[in-house]
Amino acid sequence: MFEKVLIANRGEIALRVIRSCRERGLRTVAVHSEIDADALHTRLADEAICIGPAEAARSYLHIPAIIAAAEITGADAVHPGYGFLSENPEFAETCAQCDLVFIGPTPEQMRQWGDKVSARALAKSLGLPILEGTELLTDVDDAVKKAESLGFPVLLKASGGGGGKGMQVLRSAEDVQASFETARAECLAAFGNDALYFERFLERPRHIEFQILGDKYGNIQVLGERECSIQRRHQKVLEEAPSVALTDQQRTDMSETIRRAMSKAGYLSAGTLEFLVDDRGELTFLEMNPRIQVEHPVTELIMGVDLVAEQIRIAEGEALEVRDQPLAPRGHAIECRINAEDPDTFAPSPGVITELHMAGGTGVRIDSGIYGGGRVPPHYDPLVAKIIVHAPTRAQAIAKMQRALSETIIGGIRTNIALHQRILQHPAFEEGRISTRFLDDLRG
Amino acid sequence: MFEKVLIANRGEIALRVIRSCRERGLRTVAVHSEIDADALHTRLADEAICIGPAEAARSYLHIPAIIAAAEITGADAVHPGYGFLSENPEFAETCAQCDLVFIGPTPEQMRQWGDKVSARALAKSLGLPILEGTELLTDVDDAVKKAESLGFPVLLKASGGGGGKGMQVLRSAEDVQASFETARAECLAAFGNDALYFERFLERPRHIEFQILGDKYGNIQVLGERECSIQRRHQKVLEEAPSVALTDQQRTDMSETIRRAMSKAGYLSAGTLEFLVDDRGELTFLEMNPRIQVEHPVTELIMGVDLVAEQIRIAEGEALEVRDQPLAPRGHAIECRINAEDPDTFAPSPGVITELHMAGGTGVRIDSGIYGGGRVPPHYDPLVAKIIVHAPTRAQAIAKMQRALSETIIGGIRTNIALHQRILQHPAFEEGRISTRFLDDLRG
Amino acid sequence: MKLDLEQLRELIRLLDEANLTEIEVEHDDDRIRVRRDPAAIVAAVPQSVAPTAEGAAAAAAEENGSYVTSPFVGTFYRSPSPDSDPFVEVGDEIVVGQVLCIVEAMKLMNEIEAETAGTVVEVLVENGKPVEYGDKLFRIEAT
Amino acid sequence: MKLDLEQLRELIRLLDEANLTEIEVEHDDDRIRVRRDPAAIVAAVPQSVAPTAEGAAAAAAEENGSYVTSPFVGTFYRSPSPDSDPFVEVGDEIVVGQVLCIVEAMKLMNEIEAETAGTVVEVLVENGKPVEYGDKLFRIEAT
Repeated sequence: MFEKVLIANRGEIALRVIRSCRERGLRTVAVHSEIDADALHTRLADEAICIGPAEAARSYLHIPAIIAAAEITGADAVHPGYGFLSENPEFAETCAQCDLVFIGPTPEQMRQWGDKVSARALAKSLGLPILEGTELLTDVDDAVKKAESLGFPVLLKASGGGGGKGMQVLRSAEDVQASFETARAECLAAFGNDALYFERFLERPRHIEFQILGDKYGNIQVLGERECSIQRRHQKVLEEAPSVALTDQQRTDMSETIRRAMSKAGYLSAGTLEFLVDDRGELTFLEMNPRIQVEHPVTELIMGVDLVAEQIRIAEGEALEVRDQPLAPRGHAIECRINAEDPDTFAPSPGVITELHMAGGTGVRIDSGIYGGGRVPPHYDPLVAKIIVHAPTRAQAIAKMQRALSETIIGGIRTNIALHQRILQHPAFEEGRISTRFLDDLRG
Repeated sequence: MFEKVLIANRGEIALRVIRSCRERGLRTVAVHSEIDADALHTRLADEAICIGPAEAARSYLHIPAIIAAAEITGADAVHPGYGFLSENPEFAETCAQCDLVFIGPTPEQMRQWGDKVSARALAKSLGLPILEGTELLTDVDDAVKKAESLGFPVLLKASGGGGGKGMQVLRSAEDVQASFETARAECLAAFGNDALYFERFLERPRHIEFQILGDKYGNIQVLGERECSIQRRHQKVLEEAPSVALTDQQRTDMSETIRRAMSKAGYLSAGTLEFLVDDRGELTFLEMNPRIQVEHPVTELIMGVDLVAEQIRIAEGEALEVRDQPLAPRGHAIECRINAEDPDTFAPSPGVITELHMAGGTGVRIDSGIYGGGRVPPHYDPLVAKIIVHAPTRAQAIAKMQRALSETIIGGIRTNIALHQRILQHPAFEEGRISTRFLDDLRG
Repeated sequence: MKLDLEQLRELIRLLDEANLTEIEVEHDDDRIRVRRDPAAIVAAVPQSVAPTAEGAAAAAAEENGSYVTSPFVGTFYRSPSPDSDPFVEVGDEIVVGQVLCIVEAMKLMNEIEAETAGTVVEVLVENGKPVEYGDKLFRIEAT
Repeated sequence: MKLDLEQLRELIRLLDEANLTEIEVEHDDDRIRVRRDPAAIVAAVPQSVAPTAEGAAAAAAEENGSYVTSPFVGTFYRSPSPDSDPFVEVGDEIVVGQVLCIVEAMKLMNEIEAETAGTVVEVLVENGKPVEYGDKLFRIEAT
């Protein structure tokens, strides 16, 4: 058992981790930048250490400061949350060298799954269905040849990229010739790595992901899927679980395929396998996220698990419960990410929260990083809160989320609540006819 | 189906009703006093009508103003919440005369159960176990005689009283002689009615209550019990469900006894039967509350029902689902009533909410009537919010509530959060050894 | 010059509530100052509306208008029946106790009477429209 | 002109709390002044934090000292090893670049150097205690 956990993050996820720690009787240490001296995670942890100025590079991303904070407070484990250092294998290694347990997968697993080309190869070798794609592209001629053999349209992707950065759809050999060198240069500048490859491009795919947990003893639990197709520029906006696109049989089959694959890989802690679903309902592996995800609460609500508590238990060396058959989802859950941003221009909207009422009542869960009277600094992710609802059916969950959004008051900053309202009242959303192009279609 | 419901209340319960209406697609009308022009229920209902000045007698208790508000907005039903006019049969009658559906029991039922002596007689005739007690007391000699035959100590109660007002423990004939006339005069002054009677006085009873629902077709559902022993001056402070004091057999038996009794009575809508439990675990009927109760959410969480939605369905004429056997409780729920009051002196603490963070995360439900930047006026009930948690076991629910309280920030007013923290960490509470004297013992 | 009377009234109310002698606000080229003679402040006067000196001058425009507000929630009628003439019209001189309108609630016709004499200078609600408690119905200028 | 009443109310609240007679705030082209008659202020003002001579003196001292703050999270050491003398003592004259202390983090001994010359007038952290980023370590008076 740990005694004290340092949370190397801020905002709603830092508070999320504090909650699971506190319910397990663990003490918590927050780290914070100077501008976050009055932030919620700073105020609510048992101890709080200022680790640097507002710039993330000198605070939340600064490994020595975080390790030193753990040292002076006597923390015995570190939870990285998502973003910041959560997928940084050097950080995980440094923790280990300093006798701190990193609550997450091993550094090797982070490396394996962090590089997209090696992740695809690994997934394929583990028996997961893969979207047709190519090896790394050597030069523009090689690129044209590989694109033609894969068949247009193709998606040009950076092996070291993430969050959709550096991706381009190419529809002809001319497109490839026109774009390849520029893309390579941009890619080098952005990721310090110019490795590019192609994937088959799906025009209107769904984005579906499966939540897994793995322990030190090779046990893997697959906790169903999340539907994450509602995205803007590859950033998820609204998620739900389960997905209307999967039949029960597909869910069962895919869960078993994933369980076998990840057992073989010996995956540790929480992770998410992302898939694209084409118009015939076929799932193909996209990537693996070796961390807790923003949208994990929808899974928690329908499966009745506390994923962060499970991460902690696993890191403490406990074994997962082995079940004869996977947990069945109960009801339907939807999450809306509330961002401090202009609903039309999507420009960030920092400020002081002058008025605040978060939705409440039956079946509503709030995971928030702000408080009335507090400040949203301009330096970090605009995600300020998540509203998550749980109801017996999808239609009831939609009605409940509409009700929850209608009663949410956040004064002093602008938010994307109106965008969520437009999504939820759209007939195509109501009927479950969605794809990753939904928001472009909505705005187009 | 209704189209528009007027909510004749304010604060958290008004918002609670708005929620269930909105999820059913019903429009809502808030009524408010002048000082509540910016209150949460005023802001969040679809329409809001100012019905009078701050004094409740001229606004929330003023029947003609509320009826007129329903008329000018075209509401077709009225939900009275709890308190204010919720147990006023004249209000229910006036609604009926004005073609407004009163969402609650019939005026006759409110009269039957509202008078405590007639309620006792009715309960007895319906086969419910009754705490030994007397008829009405005619004079001081009659009182002494009846007290002696019942056996000291006895509890002197006002037939028209409520909320513990006018109750006194008398331990000898001398006590009766010394107190009777004064009590009668006070009682007349307070309730306009000097009818007094005795009940057997239990030194350290538990207070347990059963939630029921009845429809127009004589169906009664019994939705388990709530443990409400944690009280201060007969005001509940913290409630939980289920009660550790009942065995499964007792729960099943008592549920069936109540179902039969209330079916015979033909009770309509939501109601609560309160019982005292003596040290041998025997339950005796105390009173019936013909309305939704403050603490209804603990039942909602463990039974998976929306009691306000059920009240609305019943008022619309729908039938309750008839089950072969009663719903089984799932997990354990606790509610803490957060009052705007000094935690030591219990003096009310109105003011402007300068900082606000309500607890969130898994298994936490908030039913609140305040918002950051809003005002708590001095004119009404000090209850500003309810924190309700749900977890698989009682121990986990206690840990979760402690975690929820620890993260709650309410600036600008004082609250009783510290009192709840003292209760939750008390060994006797943890072990479930509680009675209605718990808080006196804690403070004594 | 555009005079925002409502704003000025807010300031005077604040001056009263907080028991102040002066509030001055300057913004761009605008400046508002509300002042009161310290001697005029009595110990316990919540919501006193006794403007003096400069305050009185500023509030003067307001002062010769007062409002009749609705003491009930209900429906506003200007005449006793659909076919009859309105109780009062703009420009009418009215006396204390004169019926100005009806606010109907629960089928009862509540006659609203003038509490001050003066001239009706504005009718603020349309005939047949719903009114809330405290809604302004008429503006009356003292004569 | 846009009037921020909430702000005004804050000012009045401050006026009350601090038992003042006037607050004036000027910013760009905006100016706000709130005043109260001194005679109107009674003794029975709860939680008054009337600034006194002592408070003023303490604040003044602040003014002519500057602080060396910790650029790292870690453990503060006044001397290079447990047996050696502190790098500096109160009263020492220091020069730019002089080592004042060590902040240890991740087994690394980071020497903290003076960025200004002056006299050490206060050591604010005990030897061996943890420090956060930005914690004040020494107060230096310019010479």
